[in-house]
Amino acid sequence: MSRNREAKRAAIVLVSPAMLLLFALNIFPVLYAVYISLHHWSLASPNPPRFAGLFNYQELWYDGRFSNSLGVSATFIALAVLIELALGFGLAFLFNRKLRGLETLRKLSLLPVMAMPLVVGLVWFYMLNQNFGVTNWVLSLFGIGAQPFLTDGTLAMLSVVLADVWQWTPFVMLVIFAALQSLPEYVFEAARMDGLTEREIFRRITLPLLRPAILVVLVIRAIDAFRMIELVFMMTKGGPGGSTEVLPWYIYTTGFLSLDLGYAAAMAVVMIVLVTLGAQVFVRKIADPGAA
Amino acid sequence: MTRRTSAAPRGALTGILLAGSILAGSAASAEGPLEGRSIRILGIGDPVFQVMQKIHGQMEEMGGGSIQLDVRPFDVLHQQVLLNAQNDVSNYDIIAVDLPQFGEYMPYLTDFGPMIEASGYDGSDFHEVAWTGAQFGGRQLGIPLQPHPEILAYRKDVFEEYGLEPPTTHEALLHAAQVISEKSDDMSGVCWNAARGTALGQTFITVMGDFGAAPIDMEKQGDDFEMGDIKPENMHPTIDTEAGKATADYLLAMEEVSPPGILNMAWDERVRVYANGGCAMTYIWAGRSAIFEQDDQSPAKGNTAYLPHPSGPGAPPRSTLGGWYLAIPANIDPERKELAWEAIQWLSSPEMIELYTQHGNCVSPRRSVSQLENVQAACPVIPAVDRMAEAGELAGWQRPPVPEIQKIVDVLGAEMHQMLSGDKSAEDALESSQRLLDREMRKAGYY
Amino acid sequence: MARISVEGLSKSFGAYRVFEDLDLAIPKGSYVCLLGPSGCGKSTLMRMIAGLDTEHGGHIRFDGKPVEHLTAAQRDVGMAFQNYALYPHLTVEGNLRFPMKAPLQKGRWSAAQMTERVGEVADLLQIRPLLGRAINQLSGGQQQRVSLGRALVRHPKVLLLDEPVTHLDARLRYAMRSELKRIHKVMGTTTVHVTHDQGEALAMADLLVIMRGGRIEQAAPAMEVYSDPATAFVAGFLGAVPRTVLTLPLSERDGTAGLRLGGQHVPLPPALVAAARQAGGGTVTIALPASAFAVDPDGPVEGTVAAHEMIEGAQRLVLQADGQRVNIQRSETAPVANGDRLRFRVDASEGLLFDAATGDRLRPPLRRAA
Amino acid sequence: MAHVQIRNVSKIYADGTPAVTGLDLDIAAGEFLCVLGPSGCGKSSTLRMLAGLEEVSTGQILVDGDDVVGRPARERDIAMVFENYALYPHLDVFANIAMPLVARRRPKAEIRDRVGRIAGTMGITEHLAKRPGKLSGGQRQRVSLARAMIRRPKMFLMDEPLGHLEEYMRIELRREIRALHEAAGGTTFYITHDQEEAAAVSDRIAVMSSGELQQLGTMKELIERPANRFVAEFVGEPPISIFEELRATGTEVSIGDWRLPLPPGSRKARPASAGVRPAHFRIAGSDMPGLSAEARLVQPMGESAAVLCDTPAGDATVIVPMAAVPREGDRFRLVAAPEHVHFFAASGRAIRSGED
Repeated sequence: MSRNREAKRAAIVLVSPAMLLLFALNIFPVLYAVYISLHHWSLASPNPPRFAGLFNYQELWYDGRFSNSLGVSATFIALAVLIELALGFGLAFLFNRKLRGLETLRKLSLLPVMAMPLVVGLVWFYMLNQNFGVTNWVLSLFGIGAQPFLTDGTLAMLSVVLADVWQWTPFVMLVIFAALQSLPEYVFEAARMDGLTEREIFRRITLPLLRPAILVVLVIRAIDAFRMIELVFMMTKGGPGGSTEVLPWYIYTTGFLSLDLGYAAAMAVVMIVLVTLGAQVFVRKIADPGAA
Repeated sequence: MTRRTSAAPRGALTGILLAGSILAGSAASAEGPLEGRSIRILGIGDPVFQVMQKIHGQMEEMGGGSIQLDVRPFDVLHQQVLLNAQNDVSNYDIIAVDLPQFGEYMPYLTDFGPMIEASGYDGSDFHEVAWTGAQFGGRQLGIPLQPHPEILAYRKDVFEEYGLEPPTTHEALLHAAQVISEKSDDMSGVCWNAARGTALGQTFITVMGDFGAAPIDMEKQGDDFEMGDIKPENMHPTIDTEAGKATADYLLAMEEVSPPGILNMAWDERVRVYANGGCAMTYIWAGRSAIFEQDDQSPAKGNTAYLPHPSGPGAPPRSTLGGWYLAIPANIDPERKELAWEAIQWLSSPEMIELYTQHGNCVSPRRSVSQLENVQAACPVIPAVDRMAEAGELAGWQRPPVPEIQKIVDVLGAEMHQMLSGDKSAEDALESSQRLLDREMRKAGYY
Repeated sequence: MARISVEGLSKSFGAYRVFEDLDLAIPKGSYVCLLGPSGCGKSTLMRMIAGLDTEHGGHIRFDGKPVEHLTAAQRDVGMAFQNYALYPHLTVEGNLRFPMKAPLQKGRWSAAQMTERVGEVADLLQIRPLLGRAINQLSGGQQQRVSLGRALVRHPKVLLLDEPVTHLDARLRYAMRSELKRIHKVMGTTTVHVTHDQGEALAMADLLVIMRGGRIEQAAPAMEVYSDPATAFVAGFLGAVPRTVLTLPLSERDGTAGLRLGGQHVPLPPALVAAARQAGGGTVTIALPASAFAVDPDGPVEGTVAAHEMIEGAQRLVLQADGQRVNIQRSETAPVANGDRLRFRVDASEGLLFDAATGDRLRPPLRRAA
Repeated sequence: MAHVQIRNVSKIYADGTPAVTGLDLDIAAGEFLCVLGPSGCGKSSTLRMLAGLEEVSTGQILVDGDDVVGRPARERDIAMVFENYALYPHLDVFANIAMPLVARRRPKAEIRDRVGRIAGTMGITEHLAKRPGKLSGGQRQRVSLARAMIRRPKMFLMDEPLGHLEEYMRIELRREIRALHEAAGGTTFYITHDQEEAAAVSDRIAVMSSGELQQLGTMKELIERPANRFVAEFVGEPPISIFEELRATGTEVSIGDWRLPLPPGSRKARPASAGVRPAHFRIAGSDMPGLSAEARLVQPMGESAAVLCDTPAGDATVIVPMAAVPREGDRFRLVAAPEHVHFFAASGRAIRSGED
């Protein structure tokens, strides 16, 4: 019995550094962001920070640029994640066939994931650039005129989505592929014996069994896409107009260029809240597979 | 088309500016101004510091000590300087300051006055406007390193071909641009900073200067404005004004005669498109002209003439002066102050300025250097800028040295881009810029 | 070699109590089988003896010394796992050497001694030709031997075997059982063997421990457990054709005490009558061997065939009678089908009586002691 | 109910490993056929070829005269029970059982009705709303059986359905499987490695080894007239005692110090080994003719015990009633009636009288 108590004490001793670290690295910065967001705090201003209450949050309510950036972020997440999921799914099924050569192809397909997002953004910026871009040159070979990939509102959004899709589809593919590989073969055999057609097997067996993996990849990708800033930074700076100004980029310009820390922090806090809420919904779905 | 794409890799290389790099090395000898000591510099990814990175080894040998050069992108540098100012003792001996930033940094910088006096330093070799640009409240806060104006570069050969006059006014520029856009297959009229954010924001302010107006309500002083003493009541934004409207209209007019993708074009890219023959004119920070002047492949090399910013109706030509100064943080370790001063004297010495021009930095703040033959050969822009300086065509008030300057730039950069993208009318963009900035100034407590 | 005593052992997983106040004494050098249906706690008990699970109440002693504070490694126990748990990246020899290289063994074995000991164990288990092989090149039986060798190699005080022959086919299982007993005779190591195969337990155990629901139903020499079960559960658990266990009301007819089955009176032999009298509540549980029942068209009781099968020339029948299941074996192979109604005779003379409520054995009172 | 004929079927895997070689097997309509064999003997491959889960390399599989080779599983009208249950983990028990009917687009009401009935039969009604993960092994296999039984397929395939269950559960379920087979009247192909189970459920047993059929017959035939040494050794518990060193002299053969007349069939093939089942040995006094033996290990089995003995011819096992169990170390002789001594040629084939 004393062993029990000892073990518990040992556990506390062993866990506390990790908890402290967690607090220092995770919780403290968030609390600090909340603290800053409650102040008029501009590095550019000679005035010292002063308490502002919820002023910064009220401002958000009237800030058209903020609501625009929320909408842009939502569009970006929806487009990027859905396309990545669809493509990743297809690729995973393709690679799941045991065909010669596919293994190498699958490994190669992972390269984009390893690239730095900033570099990806740069590469796509130059590929789609109207003056230097290879894309328009290729199009011209087919007699298609130059397209304003980065300077037309819709095209610019699609271009950024394209770069994100290019980089992250392999990751989605990998997760789905791993999940597919770990599905028990015998369940599919049982389904064949039960008389299901291949399409029914996909709909009734494969898809539901992949659900946890799909949800996980959705959460990871959605949160990641929400935080995406590099592609916009390299490719459009949020333009044209504000059509690719995602929330993180607005936060960045506010915090790092205009140095209005209080206001940027308020936006960041809103963003943390949105991410946390969104993740909660998903986590619950994962934890309770019954809620189909 | 194919010729243009060939420039992509080079563009890509210079594009990776964001990642800061730190260079440090050991001194090869203890002879030279550094006398075996180590100097810590916080710089910017602009040509002059890029040159320093390029010839770092050579410089350490010349300096006789080690040079720790910390090169940051603009916004990171900005933040870094402000954060460093909060420290008890500065982490840097020397920092790079952009001309419009002096207003913001004023409290954090050391006055060079006493040091200049004690060492008998002679600043008269520097251009008057460059030297005095760093004077605030009777204090000399920086030593010019790379002060240069945003000017207009144009292709002499092309203008001759189409029988066009040098574009000294907006009207002339638009006309020439239109002619060239129409007559030439591959060449557009004019390249400029229309990319969203800082690039476009600064363009708006400098173009507004072409109409003799500043973005905030400063005191007039002849054709120019009083910058040394900006009071809170001067902080009212003056965007939604006649000058603002004229500016917006001019930007919209320019958009028509610009190369494709203009809405995403900024800084280096405009110069590169010009260098490749993609446009006949470009707005350019003078120092960047090395991009084509020192490139044997460029059709613009040797065929370029320089003019101050073309002016709007009823205003004299005024090119916006900007660029980088060396300054000493106020919180420097007192024991290192002398070293910092000696290093700055060395870094801004005629020999070093000359050296920079030979490696891709076409700026000379010193008359003596400007007159050197090899300097003029490598950088034809230098004598041109010198002439503008003599003619009093350079000014810094377009970007007033107030802490909120970046906010002004940011708001304009976002709003005007909406206008250029067709999302908003000029009136709406001006109105909302005015409103947002007014709110900003109130928030900051000026009025 | 060690004597193991388990005293007042209790264990819960959350709200679920595995044991409460469990006592067991394992003599030095004995071969003990823990037998019971899954969930009876046999594996948990073994893991506690091994020191793999130390969160429990009560005491475990080796040779009288408490071992609760000792880790699995410190207890000097060798264990062979059901799934072999061999190190797939090592050869057979590497697996056998591994326990001797463990930190606690440091300095005890010189390189030469290790080689010698590996050789001895390999000879004992007849796996010397396999020493250089990789684990995945071995058959199940061979892996089993290596696993056993690894458990034995450092002369542990106690050898723990978790279902050691379960995965083998009949022939190998028989060979391995004999082998295990031979090794036990040679080594004399106190051995605890967990199994759910009652044939195996019966064949191998010096001391057979029957467990159910976290309780020890009986711990005694194997044949004693078989022939003299202490509880109704044990009575119906062991044997190729397990005893039929019926809970029946007591009845009286013509002055003889008996039980009622299917409306019929089954007389009890005099030896059991006294025992039956101790039962309260008028019902009693009786366990009867298959030989107690015989299919007879004139038999008093009728039952419905619930299952039938042919094994080794004998027909085994399960009859549903009076809501209870009766196991019958007969050598004639008259065809039957489920649902057929058959009459049978009952002879209670070899019956064993148990308390209907507690399942405890009811024995005739010893007059002298009374 | 279908008559299934396996005609010269072989299965060779892509890497060249043969799994089944030239298999001929006739399964009568309504028959319960067990395949018994060690792992890797080809029994699972055979079952999977029947199911249509694996391709047939060569040969034919006729179901009521139709060659079904090449037809997908779902067109073969076969139900299967897997060793690992193969339940759909994401569906509840009801949906699991209903799946074969759902696949055939039966009306909802009919599905509800039939699932309800089969669940009642299998005693799992109370678990219908649970997921398989919440059930014990026995319950899961009941669900799996219910799923197979919910329709009347031409054939039931069962791949070690009780392999993962505990002994008492195995006994209970094997009886139910047999009862269900009788009630459903299907043809059942059942794989197991447990011979008692095979004996208990099947009509006939096919013993396979190395991809080939060794013998087909009832358990009694396998025990009493094994076709070869493999069958003799594989079937029977405790296993048959095999003696490898025989000395034949004239019309006699010696197993250790035990002299026996040579079997009549040995004119064609000389016996290379002999075997006696433990149940067929008797213990005799040491002055009697027989194999001298010393009891080494007594393994009680309840009413009797298996006694492992050392003999001059190697190990031998004898089954002795508990009352007459010798003590370890006792010496005696082992004897068996000549008809209970099985002789095998060097090829392993059994040598029998009447085969000359």
